[in-house]
Amino acid sequence: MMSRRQSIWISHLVQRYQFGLLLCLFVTLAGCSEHHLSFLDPQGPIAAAQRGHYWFVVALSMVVVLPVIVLTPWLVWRYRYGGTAIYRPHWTFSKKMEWLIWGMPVLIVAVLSYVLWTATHALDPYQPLSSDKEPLRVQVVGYDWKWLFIYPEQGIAIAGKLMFPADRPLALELTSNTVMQSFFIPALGSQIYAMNNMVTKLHLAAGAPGTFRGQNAQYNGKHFHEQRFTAEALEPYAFSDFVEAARKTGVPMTRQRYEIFADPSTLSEAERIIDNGTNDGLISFSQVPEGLFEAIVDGPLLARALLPSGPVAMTPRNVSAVPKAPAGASIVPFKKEAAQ
Amino acid sequence: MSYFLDMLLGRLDWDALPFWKMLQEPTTFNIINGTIVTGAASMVVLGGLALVALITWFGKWRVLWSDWLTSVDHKKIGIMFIVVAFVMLARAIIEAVFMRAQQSVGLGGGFLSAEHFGEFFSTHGTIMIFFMAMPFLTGVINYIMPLQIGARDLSFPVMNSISLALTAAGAVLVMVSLVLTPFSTGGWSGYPPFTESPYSPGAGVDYWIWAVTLSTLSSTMTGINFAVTIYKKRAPGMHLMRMPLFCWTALTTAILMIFGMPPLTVATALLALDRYLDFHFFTTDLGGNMMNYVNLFWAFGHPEVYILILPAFGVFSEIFSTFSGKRIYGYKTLVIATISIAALSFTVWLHHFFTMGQDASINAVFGIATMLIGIPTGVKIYDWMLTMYRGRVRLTIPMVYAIGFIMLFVIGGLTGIILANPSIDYQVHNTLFLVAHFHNMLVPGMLFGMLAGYNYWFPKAFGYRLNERWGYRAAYSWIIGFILAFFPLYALGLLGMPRRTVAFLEPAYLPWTIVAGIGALVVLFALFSLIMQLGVSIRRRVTYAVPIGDPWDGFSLEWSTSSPPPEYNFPVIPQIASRDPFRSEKDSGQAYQRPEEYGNIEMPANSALGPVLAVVSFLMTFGLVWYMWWLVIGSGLMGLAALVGRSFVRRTTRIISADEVRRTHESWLDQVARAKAITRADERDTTNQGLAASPVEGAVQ
Amino acid sequence: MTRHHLSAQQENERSSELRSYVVGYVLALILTLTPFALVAWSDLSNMKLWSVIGICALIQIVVHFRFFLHVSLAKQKREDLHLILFTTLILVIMVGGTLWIILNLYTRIMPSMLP
Amino acid sequence: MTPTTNRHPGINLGDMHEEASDACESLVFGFWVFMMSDLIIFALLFATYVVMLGGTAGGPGPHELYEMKSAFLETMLLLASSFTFGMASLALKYDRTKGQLLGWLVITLLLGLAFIGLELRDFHLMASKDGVPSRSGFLSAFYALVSLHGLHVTGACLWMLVLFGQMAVHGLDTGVKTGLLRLGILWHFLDIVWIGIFSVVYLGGLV
Ligand code: HEA
Ligand code: HEA
Ligand code: CUA
Ligand SMILES: [Cu+2]
Repeated sequence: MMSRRQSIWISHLVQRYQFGLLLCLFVTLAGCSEHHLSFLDPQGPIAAAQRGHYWFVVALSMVVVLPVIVLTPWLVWRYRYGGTAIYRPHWTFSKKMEWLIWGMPVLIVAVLSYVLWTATHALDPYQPLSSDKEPLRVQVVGYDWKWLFIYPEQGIAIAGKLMFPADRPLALELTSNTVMQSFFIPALGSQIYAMNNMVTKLHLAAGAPGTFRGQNAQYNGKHFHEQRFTAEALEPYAFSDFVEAARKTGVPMTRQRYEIFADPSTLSEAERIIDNGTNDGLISFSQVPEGLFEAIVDGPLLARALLPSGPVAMTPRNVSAVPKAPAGASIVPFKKEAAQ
Repeated sequence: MSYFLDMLLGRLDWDALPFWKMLQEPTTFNIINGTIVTGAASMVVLGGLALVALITWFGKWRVLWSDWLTSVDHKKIGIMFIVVAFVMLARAIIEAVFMRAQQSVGLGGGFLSAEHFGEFFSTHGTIMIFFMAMPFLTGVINYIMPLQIGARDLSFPVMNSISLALTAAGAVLVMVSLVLTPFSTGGWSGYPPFTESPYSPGAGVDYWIWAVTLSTLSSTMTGINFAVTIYKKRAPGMHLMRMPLFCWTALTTAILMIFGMPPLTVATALLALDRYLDFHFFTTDLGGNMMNYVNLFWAFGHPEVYILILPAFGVFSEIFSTFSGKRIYGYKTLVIATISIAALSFTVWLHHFFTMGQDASINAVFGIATMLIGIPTGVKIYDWMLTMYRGRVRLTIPMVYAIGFIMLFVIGGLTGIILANPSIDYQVHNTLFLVAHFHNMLVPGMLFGMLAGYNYWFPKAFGYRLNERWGYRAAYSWIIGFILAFFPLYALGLLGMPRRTVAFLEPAYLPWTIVAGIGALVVLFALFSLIMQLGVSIRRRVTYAVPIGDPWDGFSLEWSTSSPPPEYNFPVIPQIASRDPFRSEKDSGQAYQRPEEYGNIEMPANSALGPVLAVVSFLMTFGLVWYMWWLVIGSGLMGLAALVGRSFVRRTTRIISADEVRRTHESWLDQVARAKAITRADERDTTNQGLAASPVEGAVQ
Repeated sequence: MTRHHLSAQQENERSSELRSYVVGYVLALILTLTPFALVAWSDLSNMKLWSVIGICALIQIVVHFRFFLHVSLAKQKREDLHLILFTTLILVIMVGGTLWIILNLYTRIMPSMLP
Repeated sequence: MTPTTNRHPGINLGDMHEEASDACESLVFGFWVFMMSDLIIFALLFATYVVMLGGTAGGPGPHELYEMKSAFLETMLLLASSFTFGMASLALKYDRTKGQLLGWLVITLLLGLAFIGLELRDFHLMASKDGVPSRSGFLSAFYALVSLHGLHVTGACLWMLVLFGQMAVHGLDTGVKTGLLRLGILWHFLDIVWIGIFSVVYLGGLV
């Protein structure tokens, strides 16, 4: 497996710090966002191992790639027309050369294949991470064009942010309520598809508290580029504070709210209606019934049936502002001109 | 009345007009976008009208019909394929430049609407692959391969014309989608369920399905035609192992077409069944699932990318050998490598969906299979380098492309190897890193290959060389433009920027997208240079003329005929005794011999079936897109009638008399006798009439 | 003016080709009737039945190739054989790969679809 | 042509039909290549069918829908038609008159039409049991596979009619002969695909 030690060793090999700094330089020049964007600036063990593997492959391939880049111009010059180098128009084969040009790539590919095999198994997203702490279970549902994070053990759900304690691994189960999506937090690790009626799994962890950019990476329509979120690794106490707060101040998950949320819209559109327009890029739901995720996986009707009927927004003022979802809206989720 | 209109027009209505939305809701944003699209649409319409007007003005309809459209001559069909590619290319490039322009101002907004951006990457990808790259390479193989194996035409000339017809119909369908909008926003891969009716209800995806289907059918027929020709029509003595490498790549490409296209046919057909007849293959509500689509699409998609690259490899093999004044190094190795690449390409398709959730072992197996392709590819690269080794390298325009190719392609290959590692792919899949990878293969690989081949064989096809100055400008700006336009995308991908993003919020991306935008402008200049090159060359065609037909001191048979070659290619089918037959003839002073006797030559006669089927298949698919069922049925019956009618025709050939052949050939031989042989030093000079000095005179030294 | 115009060699060829069709037909009948009969009347376990069906089908395909399409390893042109073998290879890769991939995906992410 | 090598798959016309035999070498080979490409399409539909077996979505499955008897009859019809087409090929090769050839071809055509009729009856019965393609993924896959085969048989029958027409106009000329040879290959090929269908779809489902 690609152990931590190994990956650090590899990274030294390719001057990890220099590149990291360079990257930071660019990020800073361009007005550093506080979100970590890339696995080259890894914030967790998976991403770190991936970076190690990445540089390892780059470095090893250089053995066969660099000669091409260096020797080609040299050959062109050395054997230029009008030059004086030896000319052998009928020389077309050499056993020695044959060994070299087959042997080198074969060797490199053999080594790469070995590493590939071990790394693929070690970094299999289904593989739980070893840790002395219980992982935090979060269930992720993709909608057009936002994500919902359900915390089954806490009975809450949030959209717009993925909060988790930095000292516990994350065990994610993913599905999509709509078309295929790809859940992706580069600074933490792998992306994986989320698909309707199916459940994929992903295990991630952060090394320390911090915020990381997350997104959908699989095109799903016109607000695709807005389907982003912030992943936040919190200090343990901060996480329990967050859960408390969500339970208290979150809007209760009702059928009506759920339907509004599930309709095609961006997060801020949904937030305006459901969350009283707090405009903090976050909707938190309390009173999320057990088994909501499983119901969503099994079919939209089941999910709806599970949820209690109730008001859409907190105050009657907003209720009137809510457009009536037409009957059958869920069967044709994309109205031709969905909310601008 | 309205019922009648509904029948007549199907679901076509005012909304389909590109400026309709702008008129309904004239916001600035809508006006900008409406204007862009309307401008494009008017260019299509006006361009079409102008073309018709010009042809009428010059009274060329008859010539067009009898010399071109109904012609089944492989050379003319080849040229027409390339013309289609060129027209489509113009559109796809403009879209590419728009995308790059949008992203270089895309921090938090930009000028393009998300829908239009979606249509842009979808049409750009679809056109580049199916209506630029495929017709281009099909055209080149069409023209060159029969000449290289010493044949007079393909095995099935009429089917060849039908292939062209279907591709052309598909291309027209894509063009029409600019005027009667919209096109799909599902990308060139068209993944459901996004492309299913609930999520993409309009005509867009249907345009995509039918355009791609036409292209697929065309390529399947092309593949069959090429493969049979190579197996059955080689000149006597031309064993497989004596074929030029370009023919080997043509053969493997043909085989990939034959076996690689069916999965796409199935995928799009099932998607069409879902959309039209309410089947449930890829919607999850009633027991379908989209994973099988993804699987089928890439079972096509991966062989497809090797369809695109292999002919380019073939071109480069010819070019490296010719311009190094040296026989190709490691012919057998290259053949084996080509075959291995083709075979392996069927075993790796899963690498396009490592992130779907399957077992780690499956990912690893396919990942390793993918990396294996690096071995034969590397061998080819080294073989080309060893061809230059101890040669006499002439840095002509094709050679500049070849050098650019070899150095850039290895970088693309390296990033391919990176992507082949599932655990890394989890990070760069669906990002611009991937986009950079495949443009890195497609532009320096397939496109440079075709451009190099275009510069290399143009004198063969038209009888005069291309202008050098604009040619070099184009080649160098291609290389620089490519680097500027696509290397930043690697960085952006590593920074986690997803592909197909119209706008972004990370300031960190901006410097890179701006550089990429500048690169796109350089590429645009390269395109401009290409057009100038062509224009200047046409004007000076007399000065650049190479009627003798061997401007580069070539190795293979196509250089042994006049430029342009006669319709029947060879007055007498040559007898082949070695690899590089023309080289051997020249070396032994046997070139340009007078044949002992001439015979009548039987050539396939013109046929209107191709153009008829082009019209019919366009109308049929157009009807399908807009639900005009009467049109579908009507044109379907017409097509059937045409095919059945044709099957009753028995006089399908015409005879060119021995006298005529003799007259043409002898007058060319006289020209050869009068022409001045040149050494390679004068190759790029106007004294080059296409006759190479014999090696005894130190032609290459 | 029919048969008596045939040379002896052609007569030979004719009867051998006729034999080929007849033999092929009989073999194909047997290979069809067996699985049908077993499915209809026997009470073998499912697994066994499936294997019998599969084996009979494979043999019957070979029979059709050999006796109806006259494809034989010894007499065929090289390109015909290349083609058939290559097709078989691609078929195995594509069908096998598809089943492997999709069924594995079902077990991991969509158990409801397992047959 | 030496009798020991085949110029192409299917029956070889040999030196009694020199012109047709020469023309066939490329024509039949090309058609055969096309068949192989088509075979990949069928193979992928088979694979699709198998992976969709679980997608009945609560609708009817193989046991409710398939009928062993008609599957058996259809198999027998196709198999017999393959044999009769073989006889037609022999008549084409060795008899110089059209009589026998036409006789065998007409029998083949009738068998083919009977097959199509029976298959349509199957579909009709299935539809009456809610077995329509829009009912479930499983049924979609069933119809795509089986009716594609059916469409091929229909196409083959039409082609035979066209060839009859050509025979009427041109007699038994090279064009007709090469057409018949290719049609023969298609016919046997469809029988091979049907082996897959009755084994995988019908018998496999009815087990
Ligand atoms: C052969 C294929 C091909 C080629 C050549 C190109 C060329 C280019 N492509 Fe593209 N591209 C694709 C295939 C190709 N592309 C595909 C498949 C996609 C994915 C679509 C999807 O997401 O589904 C894509 C997507 C894609 C994107 C979307 C990225 C995203 O997802 O965010 C962008 C964005 O800028 C882009 C840019 C460009 C640019 C600037 C070029 C420039 O290099 C273009 C300039 C090209 C030329 C100027 C052509 C040169 C001229 C000739 C060959 C003619 C000469 C001939 C004669 C004179 C006879 N491409
Ligand atoms: C002409 C087109 C072309 C070519 C030739 C290639 C060649 C290769 N491609 Fe690429 N690829 C595409 C076009 C192409 N690709 C496209 C269009 C897509 C994306 C489509 C989409 O999603 O829209 C894609 C996507 C793609 C993916 C999917 C990534 C993802 O979706 O996440 C992968 C993953 O493995 C991959 C790998 C490779 C590899 C390993 C090669 C190899 O063949 C490369 C081999 C070459 C070398 C390795 C360099 C030369 C060799 C040496 C110098 C010596 C030896 C080297 C070693 C031993 C390492 N490609
Ligand atoms: Cu800023 Cu890392
Ligand atoms: Cu690939």
